Amino acid sequence: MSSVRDEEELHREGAADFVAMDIVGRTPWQLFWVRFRRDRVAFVALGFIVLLVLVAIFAGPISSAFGHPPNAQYPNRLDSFGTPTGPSSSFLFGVDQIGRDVFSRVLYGAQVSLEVALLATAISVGIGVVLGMVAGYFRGWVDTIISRLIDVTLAFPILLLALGIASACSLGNGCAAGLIHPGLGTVIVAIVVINWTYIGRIIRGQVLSLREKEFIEAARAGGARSRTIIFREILPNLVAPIVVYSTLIIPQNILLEAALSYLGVGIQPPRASWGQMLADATSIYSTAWWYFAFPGGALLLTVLAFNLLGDGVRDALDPRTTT
Amino acid sequence: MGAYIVRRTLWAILLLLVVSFLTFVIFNVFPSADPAALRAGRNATPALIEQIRRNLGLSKPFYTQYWIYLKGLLEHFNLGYSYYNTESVKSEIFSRLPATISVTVGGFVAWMLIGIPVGIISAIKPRSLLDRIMMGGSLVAISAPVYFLGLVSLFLFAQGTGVLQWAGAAGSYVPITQNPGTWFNSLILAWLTLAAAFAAFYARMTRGNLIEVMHEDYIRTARAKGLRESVVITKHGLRAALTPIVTMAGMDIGLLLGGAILTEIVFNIPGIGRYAYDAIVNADLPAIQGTVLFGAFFIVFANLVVDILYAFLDPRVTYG
Amino acid sequence: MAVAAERTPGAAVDENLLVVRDLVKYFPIRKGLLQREVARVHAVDGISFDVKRGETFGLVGESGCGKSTTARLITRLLMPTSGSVVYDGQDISTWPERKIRPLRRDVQMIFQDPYASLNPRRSIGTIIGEPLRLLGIGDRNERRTRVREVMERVGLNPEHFNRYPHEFSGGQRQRIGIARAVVLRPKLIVADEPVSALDVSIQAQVLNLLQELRDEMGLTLVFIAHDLSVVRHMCDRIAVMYLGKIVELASGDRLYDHPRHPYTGALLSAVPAPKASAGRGRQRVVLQGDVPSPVAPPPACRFHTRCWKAQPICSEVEPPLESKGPRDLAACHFPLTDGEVDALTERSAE
Amino acid sequence: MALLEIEDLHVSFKTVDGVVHAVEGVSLSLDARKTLGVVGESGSGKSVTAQTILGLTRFPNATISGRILFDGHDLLTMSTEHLRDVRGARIAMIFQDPLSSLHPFFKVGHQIVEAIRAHEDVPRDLARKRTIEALSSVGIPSPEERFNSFPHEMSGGMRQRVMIAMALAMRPDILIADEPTTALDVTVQAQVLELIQALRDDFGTAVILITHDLGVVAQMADDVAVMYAGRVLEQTTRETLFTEPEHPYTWGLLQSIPRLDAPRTGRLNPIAGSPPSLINVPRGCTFHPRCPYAPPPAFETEPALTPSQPGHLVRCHLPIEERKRLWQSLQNEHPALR
Amino acid sequence: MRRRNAVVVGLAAGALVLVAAGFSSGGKTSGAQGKKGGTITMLSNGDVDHIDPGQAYYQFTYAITYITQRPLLAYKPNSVTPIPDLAASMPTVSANGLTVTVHIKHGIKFSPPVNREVTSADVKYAMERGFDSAVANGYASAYFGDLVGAPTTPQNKVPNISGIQTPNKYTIVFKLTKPSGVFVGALQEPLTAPVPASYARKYDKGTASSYGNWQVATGPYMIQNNAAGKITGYAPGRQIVLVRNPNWNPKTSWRPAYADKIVIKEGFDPTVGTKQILSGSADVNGDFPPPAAELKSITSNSSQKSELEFTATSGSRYIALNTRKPPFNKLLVRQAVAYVLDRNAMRLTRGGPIDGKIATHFISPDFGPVGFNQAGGLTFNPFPSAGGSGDVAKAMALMKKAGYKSGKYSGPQVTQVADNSPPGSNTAAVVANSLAKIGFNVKTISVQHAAMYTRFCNVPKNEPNICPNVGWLADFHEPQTLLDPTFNGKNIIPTNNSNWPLLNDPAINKLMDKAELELNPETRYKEWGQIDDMITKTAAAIPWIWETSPTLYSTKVTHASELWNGGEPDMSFMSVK
Repeated sequence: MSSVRDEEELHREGAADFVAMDIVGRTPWQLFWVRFRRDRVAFVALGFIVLLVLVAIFAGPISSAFGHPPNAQYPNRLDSFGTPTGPSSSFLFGVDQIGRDVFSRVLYGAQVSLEVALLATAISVGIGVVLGMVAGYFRGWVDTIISRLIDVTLAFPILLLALGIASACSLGNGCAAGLIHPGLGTVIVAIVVINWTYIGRIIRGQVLSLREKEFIEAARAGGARSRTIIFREILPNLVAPIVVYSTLIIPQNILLEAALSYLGVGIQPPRASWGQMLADATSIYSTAWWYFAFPGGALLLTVLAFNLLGDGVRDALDPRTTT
Repeated sequence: MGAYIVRRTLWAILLLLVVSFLTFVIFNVFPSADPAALRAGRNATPALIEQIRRNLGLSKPFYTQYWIYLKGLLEHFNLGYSYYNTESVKSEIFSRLPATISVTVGGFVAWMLIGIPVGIISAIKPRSLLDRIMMGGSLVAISAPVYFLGLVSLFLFAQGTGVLQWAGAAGSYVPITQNPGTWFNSLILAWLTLAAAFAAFYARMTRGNLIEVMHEDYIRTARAKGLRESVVITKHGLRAALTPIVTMAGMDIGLLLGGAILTEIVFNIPGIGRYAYDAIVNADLPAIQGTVLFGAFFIVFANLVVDILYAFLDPRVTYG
Repeated sequence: MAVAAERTPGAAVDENLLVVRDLVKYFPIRKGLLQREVARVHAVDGISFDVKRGETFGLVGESGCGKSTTARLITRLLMPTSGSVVYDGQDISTWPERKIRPLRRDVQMIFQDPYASLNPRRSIGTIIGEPLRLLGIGDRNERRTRVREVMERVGLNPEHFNRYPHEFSGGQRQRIGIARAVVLRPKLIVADEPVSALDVSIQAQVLNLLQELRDEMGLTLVFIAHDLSVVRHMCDRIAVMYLGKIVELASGDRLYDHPRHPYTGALLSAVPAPKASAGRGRQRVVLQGDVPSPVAPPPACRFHTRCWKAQPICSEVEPPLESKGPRDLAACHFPLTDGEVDALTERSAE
Repeated sequence: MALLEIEDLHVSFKTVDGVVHAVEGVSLSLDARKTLGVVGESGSGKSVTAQTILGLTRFPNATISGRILFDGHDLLTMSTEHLRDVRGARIAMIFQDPLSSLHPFFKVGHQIVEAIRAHEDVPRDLARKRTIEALSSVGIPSPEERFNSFPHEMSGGMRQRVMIAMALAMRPDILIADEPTTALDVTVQAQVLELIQALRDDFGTAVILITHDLGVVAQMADDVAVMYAGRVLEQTTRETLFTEPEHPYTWGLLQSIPRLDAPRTGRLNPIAGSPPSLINVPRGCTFHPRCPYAPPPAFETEPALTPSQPGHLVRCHLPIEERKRLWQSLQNEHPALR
Repeated sequence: MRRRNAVVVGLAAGALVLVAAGFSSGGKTSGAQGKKGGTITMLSNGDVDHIDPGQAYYQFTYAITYITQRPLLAYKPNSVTPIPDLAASMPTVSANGLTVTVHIKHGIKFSPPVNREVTSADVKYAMERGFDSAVANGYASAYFGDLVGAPTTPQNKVPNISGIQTPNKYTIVFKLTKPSGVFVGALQEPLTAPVPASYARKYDKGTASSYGNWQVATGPYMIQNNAAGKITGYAPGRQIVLVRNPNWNPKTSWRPAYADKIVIKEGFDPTVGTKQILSGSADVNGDFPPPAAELKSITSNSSQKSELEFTATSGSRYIALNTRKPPFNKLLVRQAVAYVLDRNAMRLTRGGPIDGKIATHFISPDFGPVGFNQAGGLTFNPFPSAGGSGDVAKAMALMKKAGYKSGKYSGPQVTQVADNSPPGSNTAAVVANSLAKIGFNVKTISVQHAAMYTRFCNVPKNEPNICPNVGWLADFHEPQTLLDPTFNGKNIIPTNNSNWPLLNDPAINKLMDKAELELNPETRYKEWGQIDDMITKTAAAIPWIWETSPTLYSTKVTHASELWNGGEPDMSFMSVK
């Protein structure tokens, strides 16, 4: 079989033989960076995320410069009915229902979102990658077990499952013999239990197709053991999908954390979390718009930025995507 | 094909059994409130609580409890009785199903009607201004959590509380049998809110698929044989581009029929999602078990239906 | 460079480096929840041949005939269902992977697809040097030197050591694949369709390179292709495969001048010659229909469903692969006569 | 007057990496009932040329200039709506990969019926009848049953027959076959080529045959154009091309192929180097970096496609005599070229 | 408190009321003469706890139970004095306090499908089934456990209690093992409402009674049912439909029962519900108070203001300090906490002054002469501070006295377990903030409301240092029902404990044991008032609010009366204008 392809197609794919010779000495990562930098929107999103990270890190100094400590209460900012007052020069985003500075709490909420996003993503990706690779590479009964496990997990109504795990583990000493503590730990566990399956499935599929690639046969023909093949041949090829799907599930994880906190089983008070602020705001939304608008807006922007970044990363890593 | 359906159905049943078992394990190992104490009331003695614990079978080993539960389920399709108010979980779920179906199906119609046309329009002129606006907007919609959108829409539009007083009866569900007009009014915001992220996602999917399909060789063939461009797009392009979307739609609606938890909570809709949430908060194991199983049933069933449907939509899929 | 003389002088040396006997490979088709085996693909269904030291042995056939599976069986990338693969006097057909590994030094493979056979995430220096590293040959610097030498030899710029496969054209990539195969100075190379993905002008370069390396290194080469002219150009002896069976095995020239199996005749006849008189004055045999499915191959002679000379016996008794003339083996009840061959091929028509 | 006249066709595509000059100044003509072979390696622009005839390269990033005259009309300037009447009905096309070229979700019969009804207002059952006839005429056994088959249920050869049936159902004036046998095995290739020949002879359809296989050209074509890097380097009759080729690239191609019809040789004579990037085409003669005979002018200026004798166009700076002499000596060296 | 308090209670929208009983402080009952007919629509956020009157133990449920069932005694609106309902006259108590005799009215009939006259045996059965764990009444053993022959261990069938005797169809005699100050008061509990034994027995079989879904009524209204008796008017969590009981005879009842139909719509967001009542599409709020923001706008609108009424509730909210664990095993430390607590800020988490007075002890103003006044009324305030905002200086002085030199706590972190939803979560946050002023680092574990009790605060061995979200309302107007379960050392039990501070003060215990047996009301109320003060001074539990419960009426209904227990309106006294 010959693989003569028509020129138009080759060029649409952006990596034609003819073109390749003009580009010299670039590693795949350099290529990625060149492409990524062209995507202005993704670049702005990256900027926003960097800013957000800085805000989260320096939430303390910022809030003491422009606001008040996140857990300090200012009952005199509540009227005699206990309803909060709106934005003012000393409380930029107004106060919440017990007189805390919404501005500071939004800043501190960024910490939670980012921590969860990064930790939960890292752990679920880690588990997903390992199990996906094991299943895809060794196939057989290992694959059967892992795949069925994924099937079962996906057969659960996921939010209910997360809610159940989180509410079960949000009891005093946590669950699993105290290994999982209420709050951040619980949220992360709930997210990981659900999310590893997506990564696992994708990685498994990738490995299944990669292991049929001739370069794997070539490695085996060269005398490579399974370990070598997995780590030196397959893993480098998974980096791109791992990065892409990590950036895509980060925003999902942020949303899931917020949803769990919204439902009251997430981050433990008095830590500020955007989801919990939204939940608290629900009962007074018609009078205290600032209380849902600011945390909600922050959540929306953050998720949006991660989504945009994810799109940009995906496009840059996989030039064939059509978005 | 028949054998395939049988096999898949058996697998679906097995899955549900596993799900029910795992639910049982999870909520038995990590119960959040003591159901016997809940049931016993404020002034009850510890002895009464123990007695109730025995009556509810809570003192038996959990596998025995599970076996009893399973027997009831298989023999009488009995999902048990709530620890919380001793109501039949099955009848509770079924009586809430209309509300959930109202939200879900309405949302589904809304997101399909919005998402797919938007996707097609975007795909026809990729990178045009319209495309960019629609895709940018869709990303915003995807990024907005439903409870935030819900609050914003209530704040802006709900009659009584909203700035614009547009959607009446929002926040108070009225069954369609009672008054279709009010039913519609009470759900319109919930539909749109629920549909927003889905519509956006479907728009992006449709657009991506269609653009990809339009680069396929068979589209070139369709053009080469002299078909109108409109036919090429709507018949040859969409037929292939929408097939995977049908699959997704089936799965999504299956997932939501088990309860659109967040939407039902934000808009106070007495559906299964809300019931499930309340059940978890009340540590009402039979209700949790029932709703999880019910949700899982829809997920598994939707998967099954979608797989079979796919055989009709995509002739390349063979089942044996 | 390593040559055959490396062997211990005087030791009794088998003329055959590779002896394949009754080699069978079935791939199960599994279905359902329990992954029951419902059918099997008869990819290779009992083939036997020998490869002599230093010769180039060709395997030719159309897609799905089992030639690539055969390649993977003799390099033991696949485990045969039954039959034996005797390499240098040792039956390696049932060796576990661990035991096979040292053998990789001697037996190497070149792959068809220059895109898929190179790991896109690794620089070509590491790709070519990987077999050295795996077998623990030399230290880092020695390996690097050797890789550069090999790169130079196959016509790659050693400066490109740190570049990635996507920066190379198809022909260059195939050179990388060849460099990887020869860097260990193996005795046997199995080349599976090494040029079929290349343009004609590049194909010739690669074929020449392979020939040169073979001669320099005293390689034994198993060369697999669907293109008859390429196989003939490269090989000393050629086996023609059809649906998992060898239907004819002969020396290159005899096979082309005196095909005995009707399938060989049909193949030869189907190739249009690049000359003005192409197709004129010969009686082309155009086979009817398609190759049957290897899941349920026809009984007895597998070619009988498409053979214009088929008789009832062809669907009842499987013809053995036996001598139909000096040094020619063919599996046919009714081998082609010289007269028929003359009508089929252009050479004789001229 | 020729049936189809391509004049000075230029096609380029804007890509992220730069402008790809896929076709540069190609002029070809096709006479009725004749077969024009266009031969070249990948990236030579042969497929783009073919697809441009039917306006299939009208992408947003494409720039197309020149003229393609068919039946007195310029296909390049024709609106897509008018071009639609030409597509399929007057000029039909078949492609390299018959599996991906047929819509996987529609029955093959339906896909042909659709083609017929796109041009002629015929009732469905009549279109069906014609479809079955067409399927039958391309040698598909039991066409009534096959009408209802999906593409994936057929073998590669059968699919290509379906494509041909679809192309010929409208009795077009021209059939463009773009690498019709590349994806097929050699025995199936023989079947398909024979079929195209038979149909050409029966219906008098002119054929443009795009291929990289000189053997296929030799068997099928009346006239041959050799393309390289978006340009036609040599164009003549089949007879002349194989007996008196004048372009070093053609020589190179002929020398590169191992021959079945000649005794084995030790080594092949490949063309050195690789084809150029279409984004950055070499100055002067595009082939000069790979040409062993390139005279100094070839480094600077691109030669024009000029007749060396009637009906034989060559794009080369070498003097005609020199070319003849070189070809002679090549033939002496390599008997296979004779 | 009539909430099946501790345990049930809502989760969702934050404004769920746990409130209960009390003397209507407003007392501006109108509607002496209402119009017959029409439909009243009540809105609620949550659902009833149990539809079975024998299981019900939640003030919101009682609002329905009292108009569908007739216990022996009941309260008229705005009264803390029980009067006969099913009973023909007030019970007579023998001099030794061991025999209580009640006569019941003639001619009271069960609703369809039973349709027969109510007899004393029906009351006996109703009370006995409360001891069956298939019914598992929450208060049966607490109030009726002193009956002769009352089971001391849970029963798996309806027991025969020898202490309930029915000498004739219309007389019921209770024999007690010891005198009880609360027994007569307890006869107003819905458990005394008759249940037809022969009809109900089949539903009481098994591990959980299903009588609730087949119940028959004796009151003016009944839950809509079908011919077979199956309840059709109850869709849990969504709706309860009450229709007239055709067998109800107005002559036997003091309830006017103006409306023809009462619909309770459930699952309402408090804000939305409030708007609907204001707009007239519903008539009155059920289990939720209008949210603070709404109250704010209503009270500032002169026409709407008059549609709002406030009722005091019969108890207080307090924070419980675990007296068994350091540091709150020290009196001085607890008293420091009592000083530093910003009760004003805590009250703001529930709506500010409109939600009630800052509590200074436990018996609420709702009790008035039956304990509140005796405890010192509004003037008894052992831990005063300006505006109730806490006195940090005093607190620090006490801490110094307790041995913390800086005046600030320096020991290990203390833990509190709180609701994970407002307002409880907010209250807890304020508590943590207050305690921080004297050096406490409070770790808050947030859990669901129910779990807070059943897993933590009600289980002494799991109990944290602080349970900030507890409270207790009286079941009826006897201070014993408020103070005894919650502070008597003998009532500390390993599970379902409601003595949250784990207070076991011999002096207090002794006085309580004495007061329980006291039949003379005057002496009894004085003793309980004294007990209240003693408990307050231990600062083992620190009360911070005597809540009032706001009820909002639509303009379409008469300004109806509030129910005796201060929670919900008595719909049998409301009429459509």
